[in-house]
This record gives sequence, structure tokens and C-alpha cells, in this order.
Amino acid sequence: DDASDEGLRTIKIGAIFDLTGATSDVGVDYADGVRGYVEWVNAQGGIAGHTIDLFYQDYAYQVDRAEQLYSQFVQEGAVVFMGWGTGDTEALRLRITEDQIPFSSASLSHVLGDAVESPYNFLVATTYSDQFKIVLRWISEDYQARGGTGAPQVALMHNASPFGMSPWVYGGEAYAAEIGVVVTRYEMSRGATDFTAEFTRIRQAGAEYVVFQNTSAPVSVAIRSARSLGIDATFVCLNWCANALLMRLVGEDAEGLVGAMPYAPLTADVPGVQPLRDYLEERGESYTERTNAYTQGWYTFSIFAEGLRRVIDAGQDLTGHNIKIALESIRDLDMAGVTIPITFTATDHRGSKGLRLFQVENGTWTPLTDFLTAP
Amino acid sequence: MSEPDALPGLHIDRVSLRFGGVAALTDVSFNIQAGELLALIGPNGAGKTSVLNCISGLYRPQEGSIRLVSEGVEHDLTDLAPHNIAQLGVARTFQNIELFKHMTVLDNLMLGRHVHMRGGVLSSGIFLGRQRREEIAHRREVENVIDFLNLESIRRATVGNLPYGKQKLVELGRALALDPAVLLLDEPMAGMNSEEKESMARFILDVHEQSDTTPVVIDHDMDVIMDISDRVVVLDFGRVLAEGTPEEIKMNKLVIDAYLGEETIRVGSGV
Amino acid sequence: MDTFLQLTVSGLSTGMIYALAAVGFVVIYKASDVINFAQGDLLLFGTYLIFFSIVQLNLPWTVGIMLTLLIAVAMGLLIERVVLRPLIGEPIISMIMVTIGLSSVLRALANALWGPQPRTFPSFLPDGVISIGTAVVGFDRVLAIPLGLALLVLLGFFFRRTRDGIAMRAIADDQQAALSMGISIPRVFAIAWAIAAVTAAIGGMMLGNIVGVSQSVAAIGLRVFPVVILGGLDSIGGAVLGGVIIGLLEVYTGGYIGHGLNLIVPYFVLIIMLMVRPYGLFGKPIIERV
Amino acid sequence: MTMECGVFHTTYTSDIALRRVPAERLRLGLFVIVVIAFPFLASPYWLNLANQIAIATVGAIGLNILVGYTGQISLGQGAFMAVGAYTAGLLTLNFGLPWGPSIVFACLVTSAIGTFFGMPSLRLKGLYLAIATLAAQEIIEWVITHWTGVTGGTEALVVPAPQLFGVRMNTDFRFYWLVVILASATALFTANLFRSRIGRAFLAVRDQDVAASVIGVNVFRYKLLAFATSSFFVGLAGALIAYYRNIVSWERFTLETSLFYLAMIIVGGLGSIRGSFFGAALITLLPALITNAGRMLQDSAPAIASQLPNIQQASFGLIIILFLVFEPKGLSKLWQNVKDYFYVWPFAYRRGEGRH
Amino acid sequence: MSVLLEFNNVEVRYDDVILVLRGLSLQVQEGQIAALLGSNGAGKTTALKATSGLLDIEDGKVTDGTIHFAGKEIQGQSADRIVRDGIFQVVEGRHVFEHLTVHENLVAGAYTRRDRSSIARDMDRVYDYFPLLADRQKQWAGYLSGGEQQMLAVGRALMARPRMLLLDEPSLGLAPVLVRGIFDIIKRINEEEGTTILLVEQNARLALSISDYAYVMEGGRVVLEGTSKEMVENEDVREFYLGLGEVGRRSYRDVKHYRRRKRWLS
Ligand SMILES: Nc1ncnc2c1ncn2[C@@H]1O[C@H](COP(=O)(O)OP(=O)(O)OP(=O)(O)O)[C@@H](O)[C@H]1O
Ligand SMILES: Nc1ncnc2c1ncn2[C@@H]1O[C@H](COP(=O)(O)OP(=O)(O)OP(=O)(O)O)[C@@H](O)[C@H]1O
Ligand SMILES: [Mg+2]
Ligand SMILES: [Mg+2]
Repeated sequence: DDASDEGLRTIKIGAIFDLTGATSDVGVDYADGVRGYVEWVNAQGGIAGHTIDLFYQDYAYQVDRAEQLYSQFVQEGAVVFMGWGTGDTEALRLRITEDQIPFSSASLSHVLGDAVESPYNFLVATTYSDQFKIVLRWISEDYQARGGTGAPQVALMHNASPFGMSPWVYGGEAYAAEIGVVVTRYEMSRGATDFTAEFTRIRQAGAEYVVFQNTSAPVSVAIRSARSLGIDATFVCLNWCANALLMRLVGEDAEGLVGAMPYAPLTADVPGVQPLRDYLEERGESYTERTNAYTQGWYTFSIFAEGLRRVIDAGQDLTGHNIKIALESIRDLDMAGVTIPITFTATDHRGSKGLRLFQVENGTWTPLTDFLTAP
Repeated sequence: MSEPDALPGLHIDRVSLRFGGVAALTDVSFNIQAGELLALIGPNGAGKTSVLNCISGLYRPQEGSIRLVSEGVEHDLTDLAPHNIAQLGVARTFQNIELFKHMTVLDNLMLGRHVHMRGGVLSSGIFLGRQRREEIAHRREVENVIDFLNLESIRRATVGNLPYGKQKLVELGRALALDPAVLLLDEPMAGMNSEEKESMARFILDVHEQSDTTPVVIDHDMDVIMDISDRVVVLDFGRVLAEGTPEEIKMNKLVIDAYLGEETIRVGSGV
Repeated sequence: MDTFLQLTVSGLSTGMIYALAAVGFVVIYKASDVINFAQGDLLLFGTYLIFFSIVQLNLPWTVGIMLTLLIAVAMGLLIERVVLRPLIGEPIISMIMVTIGLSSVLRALANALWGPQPRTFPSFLPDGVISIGTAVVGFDRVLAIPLGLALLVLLGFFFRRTRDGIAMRAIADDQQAALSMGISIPRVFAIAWAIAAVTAAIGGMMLGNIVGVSQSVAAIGLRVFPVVILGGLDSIGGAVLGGVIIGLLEVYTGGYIGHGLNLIVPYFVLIIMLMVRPYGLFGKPIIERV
Repeated sequence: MTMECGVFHTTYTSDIALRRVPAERLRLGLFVIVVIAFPFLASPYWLNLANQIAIATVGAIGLNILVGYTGQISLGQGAFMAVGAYTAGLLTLNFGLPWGPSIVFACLVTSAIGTFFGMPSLRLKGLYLAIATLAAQEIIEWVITHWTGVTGGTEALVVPAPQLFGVRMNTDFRFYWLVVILASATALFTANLFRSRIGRAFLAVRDQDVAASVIGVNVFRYKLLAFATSSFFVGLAGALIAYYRNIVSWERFTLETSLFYLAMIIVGGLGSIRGSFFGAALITLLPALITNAGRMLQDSAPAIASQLPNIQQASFGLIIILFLVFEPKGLSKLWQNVKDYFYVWPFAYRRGEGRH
Repeated sequence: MSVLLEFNNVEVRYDDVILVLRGLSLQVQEGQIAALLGSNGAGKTTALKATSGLLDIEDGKVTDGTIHFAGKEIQGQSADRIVRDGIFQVVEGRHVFEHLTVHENLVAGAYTRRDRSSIARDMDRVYDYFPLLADRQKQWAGYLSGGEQQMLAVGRALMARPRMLLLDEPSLGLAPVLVRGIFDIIKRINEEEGTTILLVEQNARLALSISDYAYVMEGGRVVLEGTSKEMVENEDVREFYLGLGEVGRRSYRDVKHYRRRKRWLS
């Protein structure tokens, strides 16, 4: 009858967001991106005629809460789950394998892309270590282009967490040695009001490039410390600080910053961001306020939507296993310039291996390079 | 620890104690012989409580020594920690009542048995066999104290809510539960009416007469002190002013001037 | 040598910022023997309130600062009235725990009012840096030094000489006896919380200028905990000295050793120092007279 | 005709029993039945919550030993749990030790480390000593994230599910039995502890340490012992989390965790085992309940639903405040009031002397 | 003479259940010294706290009856209001502010006063009465001996210059010479300044020697009252409070054992 037909035609998706916790500065935009996409796609008639029912909750970056919400949503029938941080994604990794729930997260740690270790985790953006490698290669080229001799000196300033360490431990260290870039690590402690100590050492070491793996707020404090000390180096932000927020926070000091962006900012001149801008404008919001976390949330879900569509089109049941297989069949999915085309295989769940460097010019992120792929 | 060359009891030898500029005790020496009932009196701030604190190890005198001779062994208390001194059989009460306020009377008294009990964490947590038997055996001892002090009706009352006088009794009970060789009482009669003083005095005398405990009493109530004590030591400005039987002390001019006052002696026939 | 000078200068300024954040702790402790876990959130409100006045209400600076201080006082009074007053006479641990609860509520409130996104406001302190030999330090950070010292003098006078200052310390010692003197505990607590909120607002304004308007300001509250312990929980002078010592320690460890050790080295030093002086540098000892 | 008008005990054994009256034993019996029946009736979601509560109960009892019974505020709960979790995880992972011995080891190691951080109690008191536990939190966290060779640094450990009689305890249903038994054992052990010598000495040290020392309690030793005993159970909770979640990541054991546990024992009742359970249950269930309430409102009152995250956070604080303001002795006191009411029911007077 | 303080059938409970005062009624005339005697736990301290508003902090409440001060109902009012109205209580058991100096303790005593100039004069008067305190002005009160703290507690009361003074065992722990001294001081305050005094004191002989009127409390109510002269003559008072039998004072050594009641566990 009608009701059961209706029931069949909704797809339940679970999601946890960080709206109040430690990473809420970017978590909110990501969440809004996901919710935006769901609303948008439902308004378009859903995925192959199925509407999406998104169960979501703030988990305040607390692992226990994430676990609770996960089991609640799955019990209520969620077939796909959108995670967020490294801690919760790790904590749920084995559970989702047993429950066969395809899982995405904004944590781009390398292990999560290993389809053997974590068969149900899908990485829809470039891993931190791939990002770092791309940046290192660019640095080495840039350095030579500027006429530098010898090995370029790079300082990696990172959050003291798995997220912060990830670029380094999963290949970054080895790759730096391989291409002859000298990288020194500096931890950024929580709640610091000042990074003079670190930059004093960076200056002594004579680093020409400083790479940040942290969120925008602490990076902005660091950049100010650096500017007041007059540090003369190129600053490069990886994913979670390369955004509009950072620009707002540091103001004029942002000029010249380089950002490694797996997902294009909403201000970028690529066709893929147009639907997002339209959607936001329709709701009376200005897209310039939004960070690329919004794009990332939106498109992360869109890729899973592609997987769902393929299962439905093949007339199969919407089980986690089927969705996983469908996702693994995605090859070179065109992302309209937002990211490089996405590919998953049965052995490799790192969907994207490329990113684009942007640079702040006159207060806007402007493309510095075309898409670069990981070595 | 060594073979004693002194009589059983407590020997306070040339003890001096200073706090910054304040000389609380200067060259104080006196003996407490096992079996006597000694009273320690003196004006406010004379250093009586300080002497007790030195004996029980709460204060460490800069000079002098305190030795305890009991059961044929001599212990130097001067450098021992308070809990070690308690283990040697020195118990006390406090001027300002220092009970475990949130616990019941029973638990306070059971704590008095602490040094005599052996249970460790593991056996306590499992609470079978030996531990249970130990608990019951000591409970029996404590019930004797409760019986002696007439505390049955308040056995399970929380100590903090008891009236002052009852708290004083519980504190005495806790000290008695230790089964001490020396019992130091700091102003046990303070704040009591005459009826209660009578029973408190009686309890002290009973302890003195019926057990091997040597009581030392500080108090400002001269009627009680002069009635019950065998010997009196008077402190003034941190020094021993006089020592003797109650009769001698009552007549001592120095003591009258410094402490008793003329009136007390004249009207001394009242409580 | 240049490095050392630079580190010292930064350490001093950071230390004074800590001291600014710390005096609020001391005031509350002096009045009630309570560590206020919500102090960081009061700082946070200081930051957001100045943002609110300047950016959202578009007020001129002077008016904005006045308004911020005014709202801070009101908040202090409200907190006292609603949360602390019912706990008068309860054990210390209850009062401490209630500040943990308060912290959570305030954080949620700030989030509801201003959202989690970090914000900025036009810097109201002159930009630019001051050079001391080869070392440089941002002007906004240097300002913490006179501010901190001014608070030290003012509060020092308040606690030693004024009736309410003495009453505050009396309450911390013995609430019942204080009541019997006719001291109104609610009134004095209210004063204490108002002062704490005001110092927090001042600190918060500074921090907003230095690190931006975001939830991370609250985290500074926790970093300040060792500062007050080192100085002695109830000593304003101790807070200032403690702040400077911890600030220097952090920056020296960060500058010479690194590895994130700057977060924990202060704790080691702190505990070693406490073993020598159990009540911090200038804290009052517990009096155990029996 | 004579009538007994109260419960009298004629032997010391019955007088020191944990459950002294028939009603108490009846209630215990009912509780046991509910606990046994529960997993057969509950959905996995509720089982998951139940397991979390059981583990949190162990941790809360551990914390209560230190805070509630010995009067020492601890901000290091999270870190001590981490020690338990990592020790258990590493022993199983690197040495293939079965879960049983490695849990015991984990408890002992945590106990030792807890004792180490309790050492400053030789000199420090009150809030000054609390800093030692905060230092423990920061230092242990640092060590875990930086001692990469041993702990894997910031990466999470993957711990295999424990085996019991050849059965893998990898479902909520199976794990339930393990945690419930261990939680009960913890509760029983602690209850026993506090009706005997050691526990009384803990309480004495809390109430009046000078008086404790003059009746022969070695105050320093007992403070250390309290740290040791407390961290033993805290370590147990940590180890259980390792085996239950199979993934050990330091992010689960931050200062925030410490504050959560403090909230549990405050809301439940300081110095009460029953309170530890109540508090663990309430603080674990609260976010779940609010989530569910919020999701019901999602369509009818979207404005409220959108503030849900803030409501969550505020409610955690509010519940602490409300309890402290209206019932500072926590849920265990509320429970006591209910019992007192029914104790002599239908007569409306209450027992003269309360037990605490 | 008018009635300054009046208890009318006052009932006080702690924690909502523990009934301590059970219909206490008494009156204190303006300018009088009234003594309140009674055994431990009779509720004397509770009565004083009910007057001065200190019950609140201990979870106690006046649940019935009225307390009038100078014609005004004061039960349930906050302590600071009551102090400002002119009632000052010296609490039992020397509650001095440990971390305040002796001097600051005295300043705190004058908290409600505005007349700065005479505060200094009163301070000198206190030091005059208690020279021991004068030597310790700058020292933390927590380090004083028990008796010295008691002097400070009384000294603080003198600083407040109240209309009515409630004294809870002022002689507690004082040396005999000082006990006499402190009662002289009480008498002088009463006579020279006209301060009305309600005195709770276990030393009944001294209390009766300076008071005009006396009440005996038992179990939360008054069981006996009369002028102090009458009371000294009263058989029961002589027996239980003055320790005088028909044959005069007996030695504490001769007091009989109190026989113990049958004991029950629980
Ligand atoms: N811990 C301390 N710090 C500083 N001074 C102290 C300390 N303990 C005692 N005193 C001083 O030593 C002197 C003796 O004090 P003590 O308490 O022994 O007197 P007391 O004889 O017991 O007097 P009282 O009869 O009033 O109780 C007093 O002047 C007191 O101020
Ligand atoms: N805070 C409290 N909570 C519960 N009960 C209390 C409290 N304070 C006093 N009581 C009880 O009230 C009764 C009267 O106490 P109160 O202190 O008024 O007596 P008192 O006549 O002053 O005795 P004392 O001579 O010992 O000072 C006592 O039984 C006591 O146990
Ligand atoms: Mg004394
Ligand atoms: Mg009394």
C-alpha cells in the first residue's frame, strides 16, 4: 500500500556533526553542507525517486556520544553513516565493518583509506599525507624556481593529535627525505596565546616554508606571532585551515598565504560550486561567508549519493554491502571542478588523490596551480 | 627503643618549642608516672596544649626529649610521627573536639581500634573469614566502651549533629577504644554543666582506677582538678611554674597570682 | 642571546596575560575558598561582549568597553544570585562542582548567542610592535603589563584595607562567624563575583584582541590553573608572579626544547616547587591548631 | 501481647551486614532479576547504553573512593582510565596476553601510576593537591601521544575482543555479562571496604586528618592507599573500555572525561556506591534522552531542535547546578528519601537514626 | 522597663525533621542580664541562633511561634539584618577568623558600624581588657591558644556595640582569673552602656551572680524561671546546676556511678 511504498522510498542516513565541540569552527559549515545537499537533492526529487531521511546530531567531538548516536541511528535503520573526527571514526571502524555500514568522515587519515584494514571507510578527499606530499613537491619546485640552492627548509606546525601527526607519519617523513626537503616538526599546544617560542626556533633554523596542519583559529594566532616577529617565509595551510575563516581571522596578514584545498572554496570559479551558491542565495545567505568545509560536506554526501543511485538503478536492496560494492565501482566521477574526479576500487578507498593550491590575493583565495596529484 | 633506666611513665625532658618569635615552651621538664592521675594547669596561652601536641607528635620541639616507658621498654617519642606514637599507646582528646563529624559514633569508636586491627585492602574488600571475625571481635571491644560511657542510644547517630557534651564523650570513647597506656585529655569539662562534669569526672576516675591507663588532664575547672588529681603541674608562659599535690598547689602564692586568682580560693567551695 | 632576549620578552608578556586571566580566580578563592572552573568562560564572555558592543551594536570604543564592563558586573551578580547563593553553607566541593556546571552552561549560552564560528573585531589597541633591543613584542601584549600591575595594586588595597575586603576573607574562613558579625554573605559574594567578572572582562577584551574572538579563549582559563596554584591560591601578587614564571617557563621550553613539552614542563616545576612551599609562593597555609 | 516495633539485631554479624533489613534484601533480589532479564528484552541500542553505564559505574566508584570517601578532588580520571586502557590494549596486542591477566595487570599499573601521582600528598592538601591530578592528566596525555614506540603515539590501538570460554565477547549482549559481573564485584568490594578498617581510615583522613593521625592512622600511607585503590578501579574501567570498544584512542580520555566523571559522582552522591551507579546512569543517559527528545521536535519545533547542541551542553551543566542547589547529596539521597518514606509505610514517621 | 526580646512558643527544626525547640517562650527586659541555663542538648545554642538568624546556614528553621525584638518580628530574617538591628551573638566554640590578624578580627567585629572615630577607641578598650591580645595584634588569630581565641571572640562583640548581646558560653576554656574578669566585663557593659544581655553559661554560679533573671531549659522548652536570687535558692537548681546538695558541695571523687540503662543493639 501507500505507506509501505512511502517507507521503501526513503533512505535513512545517519550523521554526527561537531557543532559545539573542539572542531566546531569548521564543523558547522561541514554540517550545513551535508544538510544543504540533502535538502537540495530531496527538492530535486531525491535519489532515483528516493528521498533521504538524514538522522543527525551534534556529538560535540566526544567519542562516547559518537558511539551512542551511531548505534542509535543504525538501529533505526541508517544504511550509511557520515562521521566527522579522527577519534570517533577510529572508534567506530571495527563496528561499521561488522555492521556493514559504509562510512565517510572528514578525518582524512591515511589508514582509513586502506580497504583491507577498514573495508567500510571511504575517504572522499585527499588524505593528509597525500596533501602534505603534494605540498612538499610543490615547495621543492617553487624553491628551485625562486633560485634557491641546497635543500629547502620546511617547518611543519601541527596540532598535537592524530589529525596533526597524520601528514607526517603516513609517508610525509619518508617522502621529504626522498625528494631532499628538510622538514622539522613543531607542535602547537592547545590554548596558546602566542607562538613566539616556536617561531624563534623556526627563524633560527632558517625555514623558508611553514606548513600548518591545524584548524583556522590556532593557525591565525600563529600567523600573527610570525608577522610580529617579522618571519619571512611562505605559509602553507593544509585542508582545515585553508579557508575563508582563516582569512577573516588574520585580515591583511593573510596576503600571500598558500592553501592546499582538496575541495574548491565557494568563491572559486568552477562550475561545481554554482548549485551551492544558488541554494544558499535562495535561502538568503551569502556564500562568501562560508568556508570550503561547506563544499566538502556537500560533495562528500553527493559521492555517497552516487553510490546509492547505482544500487537503486541496479534494482538491488539498499544494504550496506551493496552500497559498498556500488561505491567501489565508481571510476573517475566528474566533480565539475570542485575536486579531481573520484575513483574507488575494491582495494583502494582513497577516492581523491589530488588537490589544488590556492593563494590569497587581494583578500580572496585565487588558484595558484591546477589540480596536482599525489606522487 | 632501649632498656629503661627510668620509671614507667612519660618523661618530658627540657623541652623547648618556638613558633617564629613566640616561645610556646621553654625548658619544660616533668614526669608522668604510670598509675597516677596528673593534672596540667596554667593560664591561657601557657603552653598546656602545646605540651600535649609535643607528646602526641603533632609538634616537634626544637630541643629536649620525650620518652615513654611502658612494659619494660623505653621509646623515644621525640622524632616519631603521630601515628607511631598512637601505636605505642598514647591516646588523646582535643580542646576543640576533633571528631570525624560525618561518621557515626560507632565508626568513630571503631576508628579508635584502628591500631589494633590488621586487615589490609584486599581482605577488607573481600570481607570473609578472618576479616569478618576481626571486625566482630573489635566491635565487641567497642561495645564495651559504648556501654561504659552510656552511648548506646546514639550509637548510630552522626557525630556532627550531637550536642557538645555528647561529642566530648564520644571523643573520650574514641580515645578509650585505643586501650591506651597514656590518655591525654585537653579540657574535657569545658562547656559542661555540673551534672555532666560529675559524670565526666567519674568516667576519668573509673578509667584511672579500673584499667592500666594513666590519665593526664588539662582543665580550667579547679574544683574538678583539685578533687580528682593526684598531682598537679602548673605551666606559665611556657615554663613549669610549680609542681605538687593539689593541696600544695592551692596554697602556692605564685600559682594564685598567675592563675587561680584570690577569689577562686575564697569562693572555692562552689562548683 | 638574541633568542634568549626575545623569549624572555614574550614570556613576560604572556605571563602578564596569564596573570590578568588569573586574578579572577584569586578573588573568588579569597572570598570562598573555591576554585572557579567557570573563570575561562567568564573570559570568553568578556571577549564576546566586546565583540557584541563594537561589531554588533556598532558602538564607539569607549562606550563599548563601558558596556562590556557593565554587562560583566551584571553577569557576576546574576551568577551569584542564582547559582552561588543557594550553596552558602554547603561544603566547598559543592561550590567547586557548581562552577563546573556553570562553565558548561555559560559555554552553551555563548554558543547559542554567537555561534561556534570564530570572529574578529577591528583591533582597538594600537597595532604594531615594540622593540626591546633585538626583541620585538606586539603592543597589545605589552599592555597587559600595566593593566596587570594596576589590578595588583587596586585589589591588594581592597583586600588589606577595606571593610568589604576584610569581610571577604572572613567569609572564606568561617561563614557562620562572618554571619554573626552582620556580614552579608550574599552581598560580599556578589562583590567578589562582580570583581571576578570584571577582571575576566578586561582579560577577555585583551585576549579577543590577541587571539581573536573564539571559543578557544575559554581554554586559556584552564592554562591559568597552574599559575594561581604556583602563586598561592589566595594571593594577587602570587598570581602575577606565578603568571610570569609560568609564561617564561613555557616560552623557554617551547623555544629551546619543543616537542609540546611546554605544556607539561610547567607542571613538573610546579609540583617540585610545591613540595618546598606547599601553599604556593604566597598562599595562606591551612592552620591546624588542635 | 507484645509487638516488635522496629528491626533489632541480636548478633554483630547481622548488625554489620550490608543489607540489614528484609526490605533491603528484597529490593536487591528484584534488582538482580531485572539485571538478568534486561539483556533478553532490550534492543542493542539500550544494551549499548547499559554497557556504557556499567563501565562508567566502575569508573565512578573508583573516582568516588578518592573524591567522595577520601575528600581529594581528582582531575586526572581521564588519564588514569587511559593508563588502564592502554596497558590492557598493549598487553593483548603486543604480548598476546589473554584479557583476564591483562586486565589485572592494567589495574595494577594504573594503581601504581595513580599512587605515583598521589605522592605529593605527603606535603600538599586540598586544591593544591588537586593540581597533582591535573598534572597527571596533562603529563599522561603527553606521554601517550609522544611515546610513539610504545603507545603508537596519536594513532589508535586496535584491540581484539576478549574471549570467554571460547566465545568472542564481541556483541553488546555478550559483553553485558562481563561488565555487569565486574561492576557488581567492584561495588561489593567497595561496600565491604567501607565497612571495615581500611575504609574507615579513608573517611577519617577525609574528615580530620590530624585526629586520624593521633589515633594511629598513617595519614600519608592511607592517602596513597586511597589513590592506589581508586586508580585500580579506574584502571579497570579503562581496560573494559579497551575491550568493549576494541579501539583505544587517547581522545576518549581527556580532561573533559575527568569532568564528566566528577559530574557523575556529584549528581549521584559523593561517597555513595549506589550514587555512583545512579550518577553514571544519569550522565550517560542524559544526552541520549535529550537527543531523542530533540529528534521528536525536529519537525514540530525546528527552532528548538536547531538549538539542541547548546541545550545538550547546557543541560549537562544545569543538571549539576540543579542537583547542588536542590539536593546536594545527589540521587542517592533522593533514593534514601523515597525509602524512608516507605520504610514505615503506611505510618508517616521516619527512622530516628539514619545510616549514612 | 520594656520587653526587648520575646520568644513566643517557638519551635525550631533542623533538616525539616529534627525538632529541637518545642514551644520555647521567654522574655528579656531591656537593660537586663538574663541567664539561660540547661543541660547539654537542651537547645540553648539553638535558641540563640534562632534569634540571631544563624539557623539558616545549618538547615534549621523556626517552624512555629514568633520572636520579637523591640516589638518587631525577626524570625526568619537574614543574619546581617538582625545584626544591623542591634543583636550580636558571640557564637559557641571560638569561631575566630583564622587567617585574619587579631586586629582584622576586631575590624570585622565592627563591620556594621559607621562611626569610624569611635571604632579606634573601642579597639583600645578591647586591648585594655585583654592585654594578651594587644601583644598579638598582627598575628593570625588561628595561631592563638584556645583561651586567647575566646577572648578575641568576646572582644569582637565589644567592637559591635550592639543593643543586645547574646553570649554563648563566654567563659569556655578561660583560666579561673579570667573567668571572673570576663563576667566583670559583661556586667560593666551592661551597666555602663545599658546593653541588654542574654547569657548562656554552664558556670551557673557565676551566671546567676551577675544576672537579673534566669531561665532553665530542658528538652527544648523552659522548665523553670525566676529572678536570679530566687533561682540560687531553688532546690533543683542547687542540686543540678550548682552541684550543691543539702550538705553543701561534695567532692567529685565521691559522686556515685550513673547506672546504665539496658542496652540494645541498633
Ligand atoms: N602552631 C602555632 N603557631 C604559632 N603559635 C602557636 C602555635 N601553637 C601554639 N602557639 C602559641 O603558643 C602559646 C601556647 O599555646 P597553647 O595552645 O599551648 O596554650 P594553652 O596553655 O593550651 O592555652 P589555653 O588554656 O588557652 O588553651 C600561645 O601563645 C599560642 O599562641
Ligand atoms: N545542625 C544541626 N543539625 C541537626 N541537629 C542539631 C544541629 N544543631 C544542633 N542539633 C541538635 O539540637 C539539639 C540542641 O542543640 P543545642 O546545640 O542547641 O544545645 P545546647 O543546649 O546549646 O547544648 P550544649 O550545652 O551542649 O551547647 C541537640 O540534640 C543537637 O543534637
Ligand atoms: Mg589549650
Ligand atoms: Mg550550646
